[in-house]
Amino acid sequence: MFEPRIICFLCTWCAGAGADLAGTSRLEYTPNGVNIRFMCSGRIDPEHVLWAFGKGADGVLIGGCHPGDCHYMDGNYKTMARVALLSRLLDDFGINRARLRLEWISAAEGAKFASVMNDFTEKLRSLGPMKPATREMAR
Amino acid sequence: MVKVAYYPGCALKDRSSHLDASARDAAERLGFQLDELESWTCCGAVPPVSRERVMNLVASSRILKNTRDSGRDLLVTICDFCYNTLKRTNHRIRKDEITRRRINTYLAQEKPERDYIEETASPWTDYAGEVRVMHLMEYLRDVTGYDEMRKRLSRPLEGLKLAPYYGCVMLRPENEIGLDDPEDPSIIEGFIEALGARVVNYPYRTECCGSYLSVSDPDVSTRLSYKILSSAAGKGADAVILSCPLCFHNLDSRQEAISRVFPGFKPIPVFYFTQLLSLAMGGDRDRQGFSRHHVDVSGVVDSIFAEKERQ
Amino acid sequence: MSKTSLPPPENLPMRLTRDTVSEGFKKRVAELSGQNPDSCYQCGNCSSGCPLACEMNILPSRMMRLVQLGQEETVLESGTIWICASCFQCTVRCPRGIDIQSVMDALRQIALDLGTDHFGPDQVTPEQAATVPQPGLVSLYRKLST
Amino acid sequence: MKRIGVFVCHCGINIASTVDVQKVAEEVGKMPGVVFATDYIYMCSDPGQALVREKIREENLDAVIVAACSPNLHESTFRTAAGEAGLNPWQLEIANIREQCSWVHSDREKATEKAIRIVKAMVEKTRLNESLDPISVPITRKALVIGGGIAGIQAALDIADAGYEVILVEKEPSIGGHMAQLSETFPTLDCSQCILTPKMVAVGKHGNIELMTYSTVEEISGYVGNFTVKIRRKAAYVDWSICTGCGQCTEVCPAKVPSSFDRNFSTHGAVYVPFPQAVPNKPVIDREHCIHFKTGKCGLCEKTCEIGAIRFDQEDQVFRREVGAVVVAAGYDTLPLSELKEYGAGRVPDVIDGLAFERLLSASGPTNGEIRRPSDGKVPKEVVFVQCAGSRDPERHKPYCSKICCMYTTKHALLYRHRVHDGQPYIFYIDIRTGGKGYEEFYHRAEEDEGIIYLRGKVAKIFRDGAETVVWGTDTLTGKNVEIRADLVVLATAVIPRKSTARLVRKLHIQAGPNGFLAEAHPKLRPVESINSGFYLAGAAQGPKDIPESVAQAGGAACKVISLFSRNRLEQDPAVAWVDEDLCGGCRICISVCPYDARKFDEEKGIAVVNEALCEGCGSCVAACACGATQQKNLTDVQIKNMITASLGGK
Repeated sequence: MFEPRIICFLCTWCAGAGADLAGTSRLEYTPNGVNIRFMCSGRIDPEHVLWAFGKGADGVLIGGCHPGDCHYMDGNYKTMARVALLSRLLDDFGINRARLRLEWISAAEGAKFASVMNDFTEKLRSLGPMKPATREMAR
Repeated sequence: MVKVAYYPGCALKDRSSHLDASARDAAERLGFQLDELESWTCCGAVPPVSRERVMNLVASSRILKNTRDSGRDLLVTICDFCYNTLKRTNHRIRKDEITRRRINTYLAQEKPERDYIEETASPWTDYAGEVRVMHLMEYLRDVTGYDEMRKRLSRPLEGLKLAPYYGCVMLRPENEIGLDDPEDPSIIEGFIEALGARVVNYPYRTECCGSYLSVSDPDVSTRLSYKILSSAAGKGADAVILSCPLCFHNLDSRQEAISRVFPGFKPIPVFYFTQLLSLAMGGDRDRQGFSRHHVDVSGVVDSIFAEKERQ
Repeated sequence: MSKTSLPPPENLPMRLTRDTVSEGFKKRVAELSGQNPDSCYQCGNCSSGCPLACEMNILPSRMMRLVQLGQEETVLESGTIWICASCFQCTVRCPRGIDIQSVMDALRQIALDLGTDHFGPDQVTPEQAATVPQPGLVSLYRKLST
Repeated sequence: MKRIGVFVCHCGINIASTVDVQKVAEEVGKMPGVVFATDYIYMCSDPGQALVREKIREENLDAVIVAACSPNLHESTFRTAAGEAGLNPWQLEIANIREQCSWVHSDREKATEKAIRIVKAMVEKTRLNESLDPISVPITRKALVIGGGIAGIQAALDIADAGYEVILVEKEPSIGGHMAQLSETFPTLDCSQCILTPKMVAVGKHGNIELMTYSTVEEISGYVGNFTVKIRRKAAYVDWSICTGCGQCTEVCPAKVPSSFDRNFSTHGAVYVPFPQAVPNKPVIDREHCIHFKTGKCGLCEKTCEIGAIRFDQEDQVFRREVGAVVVAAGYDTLPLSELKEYGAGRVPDVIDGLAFERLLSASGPTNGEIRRPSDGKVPKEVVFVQCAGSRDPERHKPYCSKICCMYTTKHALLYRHRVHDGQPYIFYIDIRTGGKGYEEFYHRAEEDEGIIYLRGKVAKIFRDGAETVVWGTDTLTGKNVEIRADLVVLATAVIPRKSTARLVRKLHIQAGPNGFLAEAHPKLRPVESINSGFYLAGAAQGPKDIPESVAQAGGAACKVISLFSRNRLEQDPAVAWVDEDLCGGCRICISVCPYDARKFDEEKGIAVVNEALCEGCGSCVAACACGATQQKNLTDVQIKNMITASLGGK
């Protein structure tokens, strides 16, 4: 069975803390993702996402705080704007925009993080691996 | 004239057919027609809609599927039992993937054997809960609108004090029915005011009348009905109004037994909501089947007609 | 006076084993009703709100306790499951969200499967058969036929 | 090439049970630059930390990676240990292979493979890590306490007694919170006013405490040690600087306003003092109910006031204060009766809640301590107390236990018996929870000596039938239902967070848990701190608790603030942004993006510059920078790309 590779960009205060809570609550989810820890989702540069796709990722999950909760006031609003633009860019590259997923996850939503990981892995399995041509475009 | 798909259900076509007649009459006066389904079967009746035995959902699923296949997305019923069963079956089909798949495999076995290709027959697709099930009172409240209804009264029931009786299956379980708040409902209160009558508040409006126990344990039903009726009468109600044929049977036909057992009890007339609606819309008092009532209603009906003459 | 057998004592203690408290009867009730009896914390809300409780020898909350401990005989012999009128007050008010009506339903079906015959069509008087609306009869019989 | 050491922790079985720690150490050991790799049973233990120090010296390591639990737990522990061995703390990184790997996967092979990729990513990051020194920042040694209940009062007094200035902000006209509404307090039954009023007076008179009542926090900015807060004081329409608190105006005012302090059992004028022992004991004018504001007439209070303290033209005022720490003690509320439809939804007059019964019991209450029922003022002889009214009800109301009701209801029943000797209290309960010191003895006495009947069962319905209030309950111990025609019903309604707390959480950017209570940094080890540094929690705003616990928590929070203020400078995390002067084209995008205005435009050099003291290290500017001129220390774009490549198993 196709096992998609996922790169997660989680902010420390909310989504990262939510992922940790999924751990302390022993909620099982798919092992396909590796998390790169950021202080804020506002730090994530579209370039990092394209780099991930270029280097073999089948899906990128960006996790930030719910609007209004950001520890740094409005980092997540910037992320929201950047992901919206980036998704259109992915279409131009021929990369299915469903491969980039933005989720707001609070420090209390361990269960939500686990279900997002399971659901995202499932969707990527149905999408199948990325075609080498589009991966080249991302690079 | 707007046509609304209508599922009468067995009781309304037989023992309580007079209630069906009054419903059709009232609807016409309100500008829509209760268009009975061409082919329908028993709804399976409450209560054993248990999870594992998906079989007993098939009866009501077949009705829902026929409604959708005949091109209609709304189905109205006036019996609480049918409403409860149809609504819960629909809810389960929408919510539970496994139930939806198993139901449709059962229904698929009833695909008519056709040796010729029929262009008109719509393609056989699984039923996924597309139809919206509504109680007639819900339709009057949400579609026609109580204010609209109030305006079209030709014989408002001024001065009549009515005690609303909900029973059980019209409201509960609320997460699958979702008609009104089970602890503090207001749909019948709104209906009464829309008829121009006055609402009588009493605490037993959502307590059980004994339902099918009146057949196996009549005394139990007598006791329960007494509590409900004496509380309503005690609060000054002229009559009780309800929308379930079985509650109607219990609260109406039990009153002789109640009077024998509880000497202080004064019989109180019981009306089906369509009867009062039909009268208020100017319906004919002889076509409401009042003769079949155990408790004589002529006193109240006379007061309604008397009201008309004085204006 | 050499008795060969003795009547059982008035109040035998419940013989609990791993099977009674998790497998067998209790599992069957859970499957049939789709509910988890163990989520009941015995608050008693279903009993205090039940309109038929005054007619029952065992209250609904105590029935749930007996199901939790797998006491099949006591449960199936009680009149409670037949007096229950499926009015859903318990289901609506249970703070743990247990559909207690479905549990009672499942118990009736297990009793019927074991051949208990609570109320048959032969016991319906002609007058009742003529006047009681069909949903009343069907749901009563339903206790017989599934 | 940097000499890197990797330490993989078993964490007992927490990691080792699903991740093959030896294999991880072995695989990572093969990477170029990794000169030492091992696994150990408990890295965070003293021997574990000693191992790190020893290996740093032995292998003279330039960087260390500890693959263990989440960095939130022991990043500071290990960085201190590295520092002690002479390695710059910021050369040490944590790889989270527990919360985000071993605990959430069961397939051993896949979990091990993922753990290897996590640690490899960290190795790639540390290759380019710089040695950093903490940025030291001055601290404003002044604290802000939000909420004037017993928790806020205690915290303010403790901080002020330690010699630091405190601003206590309370949105009601007087401090005292819900404790001021209580009659006596369990388990010792000492009068609530007698033990609270001295503390309130102490707050009012304390030289170090600036008391701002009838005020709310409007906005807060800055960071730990350097907060700027805007406080809005609502117009009281009375000039408190000259008002002597004589109370003449409150007597002449014709308006009748239901007193929220007395749970609407009594009324006061539009100009009022909430309760006799109020601190400050000065009136405010309630604009909505004041006849002068509504019709322009009246003005009786103005005429009566000899010193002319009434100011109808007074405006709201907004004050700016600099503070170093914030204690949030916003208190609690109770579930409104209207939510409990099964118990009459607040429409049955003789069904009241616990706080209302406190007012009936209170000597300074609407009935001067006599128990009289709201409907007709009669003395109730049959009183039913209903526990868990909304609590322990995940399906329809609140899933949690509100902790204090078993005790205060037992107190209510006991005090009721002392006032109405021939009255009969019944308590419907699910479990009586008496965990505090002296609590069980108090409950035992109530049951044994005071003739209080405890009925084990939840009440299903309460309704009015004519003049009587009917309660349908059950007694699961006898297996029989219970019906009581009660004269009075007291509901122990669920403790819930105040609506204002949700707004506060938004303004302060702190976290709240699933039920709306403030989220502590760690439930067991850091209960009085928020995860956001500089914010401390005390009292029921963090979760239902009784007075002893609130006071203890307030002391704890105060102690945290005092320890923060004990240092003369604060060490700020050095992972901040910096600008490469050669690359920066002066486009100023980064300046507009920074939420902390930590970036200024240097006119001469024509480039952007970073104020390291203000930069919080969020990194938004780095992502916004078009030409990569600005980077974040130890999280540069190159490092991130290398981590991604390593995580995907590439070279």
